[in-house]
Amino acid sequence: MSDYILTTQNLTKQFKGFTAVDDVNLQVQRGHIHALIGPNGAGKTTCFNLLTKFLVPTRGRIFFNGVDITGEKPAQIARRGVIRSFQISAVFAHLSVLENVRIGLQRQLGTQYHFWKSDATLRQLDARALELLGEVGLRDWADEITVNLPYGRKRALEIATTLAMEPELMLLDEPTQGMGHEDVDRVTALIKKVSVGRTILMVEHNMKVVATIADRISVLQRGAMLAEGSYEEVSRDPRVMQAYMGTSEGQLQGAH
Amino acid sequence: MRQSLSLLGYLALLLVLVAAPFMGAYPIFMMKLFCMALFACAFNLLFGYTGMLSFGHAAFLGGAGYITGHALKVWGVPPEVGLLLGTAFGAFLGLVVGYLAIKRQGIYFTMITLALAQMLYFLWLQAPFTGGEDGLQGVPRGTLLGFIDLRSDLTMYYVCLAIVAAAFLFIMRVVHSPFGHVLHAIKENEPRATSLGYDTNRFKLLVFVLSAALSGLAGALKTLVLGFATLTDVHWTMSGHAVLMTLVGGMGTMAGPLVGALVVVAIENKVGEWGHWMANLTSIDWFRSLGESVTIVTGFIFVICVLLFRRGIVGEVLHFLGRRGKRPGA
Amino acid sequence: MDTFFGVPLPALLGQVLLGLVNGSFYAILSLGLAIIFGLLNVINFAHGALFMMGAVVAWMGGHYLGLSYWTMLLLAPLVVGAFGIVLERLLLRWTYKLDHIYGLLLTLGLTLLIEGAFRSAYGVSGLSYQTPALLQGGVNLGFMFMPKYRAWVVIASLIVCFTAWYLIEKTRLGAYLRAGTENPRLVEAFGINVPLMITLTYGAGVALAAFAGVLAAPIYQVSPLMGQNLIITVFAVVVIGGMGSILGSIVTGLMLGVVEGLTRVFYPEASSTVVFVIMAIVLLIRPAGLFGKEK
Amino acid sequence: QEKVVIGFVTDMSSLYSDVDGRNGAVAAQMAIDDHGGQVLGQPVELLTHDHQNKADIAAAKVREWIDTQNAKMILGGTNSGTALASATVASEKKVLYINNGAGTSALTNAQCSPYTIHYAYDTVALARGTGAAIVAEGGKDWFFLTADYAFGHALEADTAATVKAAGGTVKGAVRHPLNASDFSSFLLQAQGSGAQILGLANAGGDTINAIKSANEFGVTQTMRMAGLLLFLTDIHSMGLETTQGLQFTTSYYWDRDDASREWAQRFFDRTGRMPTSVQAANYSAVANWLKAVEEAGTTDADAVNAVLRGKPLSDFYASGVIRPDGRYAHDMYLVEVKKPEESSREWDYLKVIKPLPADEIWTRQEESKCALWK
Amino acid sequence: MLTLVSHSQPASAAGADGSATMALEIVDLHGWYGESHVLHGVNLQVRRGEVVTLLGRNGAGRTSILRAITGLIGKRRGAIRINGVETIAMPTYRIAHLGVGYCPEERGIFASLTAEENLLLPPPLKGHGPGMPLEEIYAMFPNLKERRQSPGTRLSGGEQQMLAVARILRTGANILLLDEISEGLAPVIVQALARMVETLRSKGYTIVMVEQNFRFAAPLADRFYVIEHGQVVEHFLAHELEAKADLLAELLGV
Ligand SMILES: Nc1ncnc2c1ncn2[C@@H]1O[C@H](COP(=O)(O)OP(=O)(O)OP(=O)(O)O)[C@@H](O)[C@H]1O
Ligand SMILES: Nc1ncnc2c1ncn2[C@@H]1O[C@H](COP(=O)(O)OP(=O)(O)OP(=O)(O)O)[C@@H](O)[C@H]1O
Ligand SMILES: [Mg+2]
Ligand SMILES: [Mg+2]
Repeated sequence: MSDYILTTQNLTKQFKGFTAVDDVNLQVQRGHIHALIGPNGAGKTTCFNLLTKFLVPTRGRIFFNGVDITGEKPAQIARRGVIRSFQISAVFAHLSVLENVRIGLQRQLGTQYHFWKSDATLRQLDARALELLGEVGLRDWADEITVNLPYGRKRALEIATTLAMEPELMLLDEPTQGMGHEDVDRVTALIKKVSVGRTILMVEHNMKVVATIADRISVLQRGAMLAEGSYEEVSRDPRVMQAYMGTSEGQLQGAH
Repeated sequence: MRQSLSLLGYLALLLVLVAAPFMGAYPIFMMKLFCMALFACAFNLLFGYTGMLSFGHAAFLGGAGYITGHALKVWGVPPEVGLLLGTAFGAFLGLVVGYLAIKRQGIYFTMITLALAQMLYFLWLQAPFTGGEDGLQGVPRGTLLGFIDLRSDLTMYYVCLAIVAAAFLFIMRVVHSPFGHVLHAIKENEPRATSLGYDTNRFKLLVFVLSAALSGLAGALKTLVLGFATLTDVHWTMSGHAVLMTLVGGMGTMAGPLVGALVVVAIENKVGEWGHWMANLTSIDWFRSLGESVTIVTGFIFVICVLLFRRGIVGEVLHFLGRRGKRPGA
Repeated sequence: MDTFFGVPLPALLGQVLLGLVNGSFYAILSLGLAIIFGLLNVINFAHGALFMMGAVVAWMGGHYLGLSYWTMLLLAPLVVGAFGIVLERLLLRWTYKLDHIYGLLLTLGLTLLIEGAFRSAYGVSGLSYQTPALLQGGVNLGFMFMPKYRAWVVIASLIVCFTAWYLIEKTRLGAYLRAGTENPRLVEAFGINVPLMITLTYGAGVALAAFAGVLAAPIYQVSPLMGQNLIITVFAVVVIGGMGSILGSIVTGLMLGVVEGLTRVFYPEASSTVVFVIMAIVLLIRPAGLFGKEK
Repeated sequence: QEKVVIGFVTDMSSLYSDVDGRNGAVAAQMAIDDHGGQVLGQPVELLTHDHQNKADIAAAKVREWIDTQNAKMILGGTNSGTALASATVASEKKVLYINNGAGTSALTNAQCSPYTIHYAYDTVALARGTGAAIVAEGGKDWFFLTADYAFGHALEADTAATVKAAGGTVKGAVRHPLNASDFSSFLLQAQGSGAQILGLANAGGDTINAIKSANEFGVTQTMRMAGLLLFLTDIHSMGLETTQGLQFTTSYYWDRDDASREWAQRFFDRTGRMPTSVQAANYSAVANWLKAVEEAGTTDADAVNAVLRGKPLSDFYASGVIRPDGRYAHDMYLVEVKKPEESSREWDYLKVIKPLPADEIWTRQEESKCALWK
Repeated sequence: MLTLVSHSQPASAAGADGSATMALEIVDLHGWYGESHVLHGVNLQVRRGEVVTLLGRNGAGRTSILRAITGLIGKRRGAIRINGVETIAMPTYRIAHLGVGYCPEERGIFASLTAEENLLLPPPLKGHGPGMPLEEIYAMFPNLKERRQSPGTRLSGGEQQMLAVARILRTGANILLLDEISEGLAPVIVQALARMVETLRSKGYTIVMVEQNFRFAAPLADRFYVIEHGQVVEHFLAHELEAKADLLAELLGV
């Protein structure tokens, strides 16, 4: 059991009669980069929202490290070490890059409610923050106000902030969305790099990224699990080709 | 560097204020200004730094004023106890109103605070000890800590200055505390803050209570200084004043509410004179009636601020000074 | 025998009827707010001031032009609606891209401007407006005297509310509106002039407020400040109802009018606060409001 | 050149601006002009300020005028909160403060001061005048519609006491919140009481709305209405159709006698409106103060006070005497609103039913808590 | 970029002034969502009566191109000419009146409207011939007739998709932008849609399709554009499809 860091049982979410996530049994193995793919509207983001309790499941249960976390609040889940990023870039735009990461680090001090303390007490976190920024290649940008960063850098910052939480499990929603070639490659490499000692569950449309780094892939379609396996297995699955990859092998082979 | 520069600025301001009574400034006017400035700063802590627009802050200002006034006048408590009672009462009201209001966000939050404050207004009006329209009059200043006689305006002035300066430093500290950093994060992106493990509702409630307590202190001090507490301070237009002062000065800046308070209080007191001056200058007689049109002028400023100067005076200056500087707040 | 907590039942019925009158005003005003909020995402703080304008314009029509109540019942909403359109075109539209808060602040500023202007023109003690001859007097219902005019207010506002509901829920124009509330950009992509629609919607919402103002003119003091307190109560109504649906805001408005009316009988001291107390309770139990949709 | 400054702080933009306001300042200026524009050989200047009914603004302005403009007399207008606050400041600075328009009797009672003169009406006089006169006219059974806060409670209590003392009975009261706007429920309760007289212990918009509704619900057919705090401008705004038959107490009505008419006409020529009692009182107060200054030969408050207090005064506004507690105790009048057909022109609204002698209506010495009058 | 005109000019095309027969002409189009820059200089042209398909991987920017044409994208720059009329500065609703009908990827069915209200929502476009009559639409999609009184979003995904397509046929629009209309639909319906596209083509409609479903798109289109990273990277005619299979396999990641 401890092989799986995260499992769901019959996870279901309905919106007014419309089932966005349908009886999903997901198993994420510790240490894996696990990709969740599927057509638009398949329920990937909804799935993430359920896992982090931004939405309350209609049915089903969620286990993290074998503990049932279905009833917990978002902040509690975050404190357990399940940290997510957002599909639309989610940084604190008017904080400096360093401060962004520090917000992530700050909770470990346990002084988050201390309104009487000076923020000089936060300086002790700077070294670690810079280290994290270094990991994502943002060290030189530390004092910049975040709005001024190019888009790709913001996504990198988001990952750094997420790392600051020392997550056991990172949920990344389309980390390469809206990026140019170089950014995509950089972020892909970054994810690979930070995955050491962690588990990552990510939603990604870019098959090249998925192919390069994903250890395991789950394919959702219309809320339900369609297929699961390694990239090779999944990409050869005709149902997946049909539903997601857009064409079937046969067609293209016929064209050869 | 920048921070120390602005600290120097505040120090200079403090020196000027210490010397002000000897340079012909009116102690009472200045003290009222301090109280309003503190009120605006307290409001700004919530609106400017956490992004929550409360339209019920008059309830804390005026409510605390009544409690302090009653305690000083009827129970005969010393001023320091009166001020503490007022502050505590503000905090208590803040807890109740805040608890209800943070159940909704954005515009609903605003409407709820407004409605609850209006309810409290009716309660104050009906409560026998507030004196209704007459107000609670003749509140004695008493002797602070048993040896500082506050009856002299000058003594009161320095006590008031000390309290407001301390409160200002406190707000500054809150903004730049670990707590303040999380608040800023919540303002920027609440879902993201939640996903980083912060229980945002507790932060919002705590800052609401802090803001209400400080507003309460402002109200308590105002009653102590002026010797009366009236319905004006619990009416929703006073909440509107808090918004206006912050908006004019520049929300989310430390100095903004100070400047805003100066502008708004000055308008209230001087617009008539300016009107006469304008009338003499332009020989347009209409300006003479400006003194009777404070609400029109106020409304006009609101419109202009929203459409053209959303950053406010201080915000625009900071923006102009350092486009690539650190974030405003310094 | 036929008493309820010491109040005779028929009398109670009378009070319910009277409560409906106030409820009618709440209903029309919260309906207007809901329509405007739906499409513009603006909480129209100026609604109270525009309500006042309706009443004052009705008075002006009578005073300067000798126009009758009935003419003004039609004309005043048009005039005030046109004024609203100007406001929207010149000022309001610059706030759409900003946080909702700015719409509220802008309309608050407008409220102060409008009220101030009318105050300096007409003073504060009010303008007299007579009940139209046709509706003077009343009917004795046995248990109470029901002025004809009050009955007319209830009927007129029910008609207006129902018409608004019908227009929005059952017609093509209403379909544009509902669709526009859900996804204005897509509606625009179908070739509908959404900016114009927004302008007209604001005009219509404002006209509703003015209509309520004209209705109020013969029974309440017509003065520049008449909308000020009302609007805050209507805000509470809106929080209670949740602005989720057109029908919801109408029903909530009427219902709260009745509740308030009954409070006047059983515990008059609390009649000004009862709506706010209900709001607090609703917030505790159903934060999204009675008809509100969860986000 | 030296000048004598009079400061006039009142509500010019808010609830009471029609009763006093800008035209109140016109009246005060008329008094100065009639006095030749100067006193003791120095020009007289009138400063005005709108306090918006905010006590802190009023008090601050009074203080500023005294300190920086060397104001010699402060004339204060509505409302009670601003008046009490201004009076405190003025007496601290030993400058004469004359108020017209504040209702509270505290100015000359619990909070009396040698430097405060309450010149026009107060709520005690209104309540007693109306209460006693109407009972004497046969209106014995009363029901009160009371604004639910200190002011309303005081009006009700004073009137009820007078009614009972005069042999009437109080059948009940209903308390309505401020700005109730809809009075129908309350009126039905009043109607159910079977009382003859409906006493309106409220003010401004509430009174107007109550009267409008009373008409609408036919309450006026079974009950007579007594306004406890009404001004000419209220009648003007509601119209005679609505207000006919309403009785209330006033210190001045323009169409009372030749002297009042003569002055009112001059006021009308300047403002286009007939004066309210408060506006007339402004003129009278300033005129009498200027005379007293001439007589005292100085603007010093104590000297002027010595001349003013205790001396019988009489002019078109009223006749009476300023008592040691600062109250100008003068006659008042019970008036009734005319029927539309009785009115011959605009502003021809009231008929005087009877004068109310000063010694019957004001707070009496034995009731007073004023230390200056013991 | 590619030399489109010479490469794919059918015999019937006009000479120098291509725009006379151009239904749609896009030059160096850039587009942004907030700060994210998603279209990086797109160039493409569609002649009247042509069916063109945009291919590409997920997130390549195909939807964004359609949204840019209708003015729905956050910010756009470049040139977009519809029937020769420059529209880059036009408000969205005016663009529709040039004859553009847009069927969005997310379908855009309104929950507060019934199916029929949804269908009747887009107003007939002025200056264009009458659209498809209601009976004809119902004949084409009998399901819709059956469910016409249900709230729009209560329809099944497939029905919603039909509704979204049917909706723009009524208005008289003759340039149809169809985004992933076959997605999530049962094969029978996909076949029905394919027939519909055929019919529309024969009636002279100009159609720009975005498709994942290659099998669906392949036989319908006259020409293909391949989009990657917000740019046109490849472009070919229907008969070149087989020859390009290798390239396609690489570009589309399959
Ligand atoms: N709050 C909601 N209310 C109703 N329906 C919703 C809600 N959130 C999502 N949905 C629907 O649920 C389905 C799944 O949405 P989701 O955002 O999870 O898709 P996704 O797989 O992340 O797609 P994409 O790749 O486009 O991001 C969609 O049809 C969407 O419209
Ligand atoms: N509203 C939006 N805000 C921010 N980015 C967006 C938005 N919509 C799309 N994008 C991004 O723009 C890029 C292009 O998206 P687009 O929807 O045009 O792709 P597509 O080719 O239609 O792919 P598919 O439909 O298969 O996802 C993607 O990176 C996508 O994530
Ligand atoms: Mg998603
Ligand atoms: Mg797409």
